Amino acid sequence: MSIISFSEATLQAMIEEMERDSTVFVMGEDIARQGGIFGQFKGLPDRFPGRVLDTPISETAIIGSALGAALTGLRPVADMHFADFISVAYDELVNQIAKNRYMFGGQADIPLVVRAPDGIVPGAAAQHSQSVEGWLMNIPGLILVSPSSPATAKGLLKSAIRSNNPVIFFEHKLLYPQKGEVPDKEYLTPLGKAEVRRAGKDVTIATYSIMVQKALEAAQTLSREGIEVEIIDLLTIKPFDLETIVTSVRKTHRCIVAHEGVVHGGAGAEIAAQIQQEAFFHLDAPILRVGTKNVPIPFSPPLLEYVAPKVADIEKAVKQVLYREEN
Amino acid sequence: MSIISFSEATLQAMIEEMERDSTVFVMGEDIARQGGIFGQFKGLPDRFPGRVLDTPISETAIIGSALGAALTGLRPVADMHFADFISVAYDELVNQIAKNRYMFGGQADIPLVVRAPDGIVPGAAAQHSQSVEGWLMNIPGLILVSPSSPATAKGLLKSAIRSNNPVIFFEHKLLYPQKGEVPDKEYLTPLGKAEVRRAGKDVTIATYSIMVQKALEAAQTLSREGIEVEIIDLLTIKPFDLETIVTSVRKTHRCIVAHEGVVHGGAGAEIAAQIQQEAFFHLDAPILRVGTKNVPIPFSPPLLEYVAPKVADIEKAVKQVLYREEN
Amino acid sequence: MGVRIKEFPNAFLELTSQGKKELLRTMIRIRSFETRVEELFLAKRIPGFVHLYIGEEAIAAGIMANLRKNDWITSTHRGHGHALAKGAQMTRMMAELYGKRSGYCKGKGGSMHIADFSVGMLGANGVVGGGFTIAVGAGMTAWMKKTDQVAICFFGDGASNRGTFHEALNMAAIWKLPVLFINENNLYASTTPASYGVAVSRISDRAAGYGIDGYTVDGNNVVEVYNVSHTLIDRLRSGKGPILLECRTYRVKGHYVGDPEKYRTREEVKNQAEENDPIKRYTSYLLEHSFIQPEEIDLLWKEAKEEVEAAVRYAEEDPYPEPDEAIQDLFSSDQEVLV
Amino acid sequence: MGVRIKEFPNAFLELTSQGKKELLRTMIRIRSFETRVEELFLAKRIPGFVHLYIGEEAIAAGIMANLRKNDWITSTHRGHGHALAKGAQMTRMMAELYGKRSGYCKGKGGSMHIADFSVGMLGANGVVGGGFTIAVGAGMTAWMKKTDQVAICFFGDGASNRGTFHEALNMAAIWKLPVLFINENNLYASTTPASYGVAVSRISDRAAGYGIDGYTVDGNNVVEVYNVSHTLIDRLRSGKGPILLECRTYRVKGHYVGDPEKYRTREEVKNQAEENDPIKRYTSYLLEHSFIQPEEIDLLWKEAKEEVEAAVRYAEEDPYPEPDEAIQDLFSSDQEVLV
Ligand SMILES: Cc1ncc(C[n+]2csc(CCOP(=O)(O)OP(=O)(O)O)c2C)c(N)n1
Ligand SMILES: Cc1ncc(C[n+]2csc(CCOP(=O)(O)OP(=O)(O)O)c2C)c(N)n1
Ligand SMILES: [Mg+2]
Ligand SMILES: [Mg+2]
Repeated sequence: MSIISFSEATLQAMIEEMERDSTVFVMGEDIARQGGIFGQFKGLPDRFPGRVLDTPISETAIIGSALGAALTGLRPVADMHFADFISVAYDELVNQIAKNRYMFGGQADIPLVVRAPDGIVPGAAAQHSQSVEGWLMNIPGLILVSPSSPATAKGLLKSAIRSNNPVIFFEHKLLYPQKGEVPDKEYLTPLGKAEVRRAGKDVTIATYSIMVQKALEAAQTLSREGIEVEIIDLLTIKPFDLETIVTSVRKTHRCIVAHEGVVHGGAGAEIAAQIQQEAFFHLDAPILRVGTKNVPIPFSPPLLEYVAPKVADIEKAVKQVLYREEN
Repeated sequence: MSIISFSEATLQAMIEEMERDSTVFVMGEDIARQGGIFGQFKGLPDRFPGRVLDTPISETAIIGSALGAALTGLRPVADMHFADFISVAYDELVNQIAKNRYMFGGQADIPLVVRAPDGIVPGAAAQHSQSVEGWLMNIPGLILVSPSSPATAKGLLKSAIRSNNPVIFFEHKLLYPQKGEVPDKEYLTPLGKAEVRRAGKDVTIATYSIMVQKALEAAQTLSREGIEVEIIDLLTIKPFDLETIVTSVRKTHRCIVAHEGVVHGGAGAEIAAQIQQEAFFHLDAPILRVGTKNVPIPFSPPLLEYVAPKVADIEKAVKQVLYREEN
Repeated sequence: MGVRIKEFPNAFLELTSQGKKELLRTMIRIRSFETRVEELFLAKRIPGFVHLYIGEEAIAAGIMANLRKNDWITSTHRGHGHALAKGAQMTRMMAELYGKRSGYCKGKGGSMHIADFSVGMLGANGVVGGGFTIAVGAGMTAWMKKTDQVAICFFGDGASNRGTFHEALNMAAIWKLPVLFINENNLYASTTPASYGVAVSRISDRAAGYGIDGYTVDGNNVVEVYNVSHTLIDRLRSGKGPILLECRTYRVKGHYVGDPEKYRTREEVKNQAEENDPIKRYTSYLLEHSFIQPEEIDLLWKEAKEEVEAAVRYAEEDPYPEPDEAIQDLFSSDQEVLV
Repeated sequence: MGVRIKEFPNAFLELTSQGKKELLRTMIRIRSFETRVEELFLAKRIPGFVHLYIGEEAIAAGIMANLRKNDWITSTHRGHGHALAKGAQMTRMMAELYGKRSGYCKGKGGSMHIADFSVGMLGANGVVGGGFTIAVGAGMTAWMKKTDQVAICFFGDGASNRGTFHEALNMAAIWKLPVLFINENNLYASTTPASYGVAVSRISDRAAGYGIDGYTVDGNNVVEVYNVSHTLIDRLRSGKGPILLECRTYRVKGHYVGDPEKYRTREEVKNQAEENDPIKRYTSYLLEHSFIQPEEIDLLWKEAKEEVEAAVRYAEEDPYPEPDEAIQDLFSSDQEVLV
């Protein structure tokens, strides 16, 4: 095990996969000359000359050409700079990439990865703070992934690059500098499988990305009050690992879904809808969702604090499903 | 009352609102020279010279300029040709239009309507058949509307045009030629309010657009078997009228959400998630969702038949929540 | 109409007599296919929407005659001609139009989504302007793998107003990718005349925005299309970067089969169909120069008709896919588990 | 750098001595504001990201001197200079940068989202290239209401590669909308040199794709910017359609405050800051022609400094918004019920 940052973990994944397969390349805005705004591409251009490409500010062309390259023999990794700008290439993602294989009767695989730094950074405001997986939950043909730690970031990015299907890889901007243990030996983290981060008997918390940490924090406080939550780190948001969640809910009979994105129409809606369907008779309380309030992300600190999901919100929701509300 | 088609009903709404307010205008591809592919703009250009504009194939500019026009004193109605192409103007919708008012502290209203013909037409395949409200459920700042009949189409379109907020107006392509009664006197159908289309005590069906008809059809068959469903026509999908649904569920204790869009991550996910939260103790069965299977819309008739939601699917779901499955 | 371009040698004259005939054969095959498809659509044998390439055959024929099997093309909603000229089989195309099982897309695509990756035909596209960036990606593959393959992107006058046009041409230009952007300017985008919707009178002038060369040719003159694209494709292969080629043509049929066509006069259409038909023009030219005999021409039409009829029989007899095949093909088999 | 354009009269010379001073005042106010903002950001008084307009002041000053209050502008992520020149108040701008309650956006926007609709400043934009089509829409309003208002769209060299550029210019061109597209070519898009990312060496050449006029001026020469835009804005008001004007300039500071700037040499930046500073250049010019006295210049700097300090005090003292104001302002009050 080594202790490295999330950013370095993704860099290791890139290096290993680019060494392994010469058809893997990466393109995006401002990644080569300065190594990426979060340092996630530092040194990569020197190591792989001609395979780390700075692009113009043309997200549509970045994502669209990634499709063309994937169809003709390369394995592109396209960096979106900020996940918010997926909006600009939305047609390419949902009407081209997601549909290409199906629409053409399975003629070609589409081995491409879109890396999308997402999430709230204080002060980044409405157009640079979004978690946008909720924009893509309704799109058959896309795989959505969101690691929570250096170890999962590395293992999932490697799996994403090796996948012959299009993967959108969300990486929370605040996670980049965070450090954690990563195995020294090569490993892959499987797509589509959740991991139980904490065992507990009282309430299941299905979550992902940076919210895993908030859930773990909440768990500590709650534990002191005698409440033991089970935390499931989904890792893959679409298709998510319903089985692992339901197994847990069968035990806890209560469930919360927590993510940083806006609650209304967020990934949590689908997750909750499926859980209630699969585990209806095991539930002793409604499934509650924790996420950003239903407005764009505001700039000013007190406003942001008000709308963003907090550890306390998780604690509150847990108590609510346990009918232990204080007020 | 007069009997007119859905298409004519929207045309009447346009005429009345354009007569009432000289700042209302409409732009889109191929709407002026030939009256719109579904005849929904027939005669309008002659009636309002200079206020019905054919545009280039530039959806991004159509939606973006609608925002600019709305901010500076006009009330644009922008036609999307096919709802599928909302993808092309997604950034303008989600990062500009939806956020503008909030992000700038409420400085300006955004009175604009995007008309988006949606839904399955046999043979139109993956890129011309989508119901895309699921792409927009996660976007605070947008109002999503979807009428089910000529009368609601007219009343809602008028309300949408008068609204000072951005409204995406989905109109199912197969509804255009359908006829129905429309009041002769002027009227508005309120945004945000559902209508109960059929009273019933056994199962609540929350639905909208063309699926209202399929639900009504299913209701007939089911009624013969002694099952009385209550059908709620949402009309506004976001924000939807939770109260009306929950009132019904308190009575029926069972609920189905039906829409034509893809089930996974569709509007039904949010609707189901909220219902289970609000009406948990009233539910005797899990909420089931009926919609398109989780693939793009295929071309060939038997394939389409297999993936699209049918009357029989609604009947089956109703029986499932009543635990009266045959198999 | 169209600009005669002096710098292009008359490559056509170097073609064998067989090569000269092949150009005609391709055009006749497309015309015969499309004419029959129109009938079949009107007879309700083919569902969905159909956009015919009638009157524009010289472009696909002239360009594709200069391509290799492993070169790539991206196509449009009006893609039958591109597919046929690139080497797709009529049988499997017709089966796809019918929504049958051995269609190119196993019935999942239909007319607007025909693709044959095995001959480098990367797909028709229901999204106007959806092909630009895909072609750029194919060009990237040639560039990064250092092959001399080229990518050809077909697009309409209407499509030239999509933002994707701009981003694609800029990106191809900065990396000098081997992409030839072929504008099929048939003067209309559905009901909208190019003279109204396209701010510039020659679409090839848009090349100036990317520091690349742009040319306009008479797209109904297959010899000119062949000659010019011959030179341009050679230039692409030598790594000189992307080029924009506008081919002026005319859509003789409605935008789609069933179009009421209120936006233009019958006379305009009739004149074009009579005076500017690319097959008539090429046929006269070939006869004039004795490059072909009248009987050979008749034979080409006869063979094409037979091929089309065989394709129709094939499609008629081919079974529909099984309903539950509808949930296949979304994901690569290595992850079918993820569906 | 920059192309001298003969056809433009020297409108500047017709300016009153006050007018000539106003240009300088605007530049000095922007510079003073930005310099202070940089300090405040580094001192962590201002959260978020900040993109400074230092070195590019001549463009905003020169253009805006030709505008009326009811003309519109759309801005970029680098929008402070545009806002100030269009007439926004320094106090409310500074309050917004602080996230305070009387900021222009009540603290919801911050630096990247400053807007002042009351003076026609339709907003900075965090999405590069997001302003093109908004400006077109404003132009549509003038066109449809038959007023002689104009819309000015500011955008960077990097933004000129967005598809929105293309769609907006084409649409403005076909309807002859009164929109002036001002390219602020500061040679870099974040870390990416324009010489790499923009396929054409003069961005104004992109005008050729839309059949409109394109010009390039020295954007650090406020007199030239003023003169040329004076004529162009007159042309817009007379209904002759959109124009593209490229102003060559240089971003003296990092892309954002804190940028490590590894993509260029310190020398390059130093040379530019010394030799090509628009304020220095204009000051010398004014002094040379005795259009201004040295004391007046000192006074302008002094006044600007005072204004900035007053704004800082205002912002510091202004309260933060109440937390629950965070759920206001999404919808127009007629439908607050819908939130
Ligand atoms: C993005 C998008 N917008 C609109 C349409 C609807 N549409 C289909 S074909 C067409 C006209 C295309 O014109 P052009 O590019 O000139 O090609 P042509 O049909 O003339 O071959 C339109 C508007 C579409 N399919 N995709
Ligand atoms: C659509 C989009 N892509 C990428 C970014 C990230 N970004 C912010 S500013 C910038 C560079 C902009 O360059 P330019 O247009 O030249 O303006 P300048 O910063 O030089 O004033 C980039 C890439 C963004 N904000 N929006
Ligand atoms: Mg055309
Ligand atoms: Mg720049």
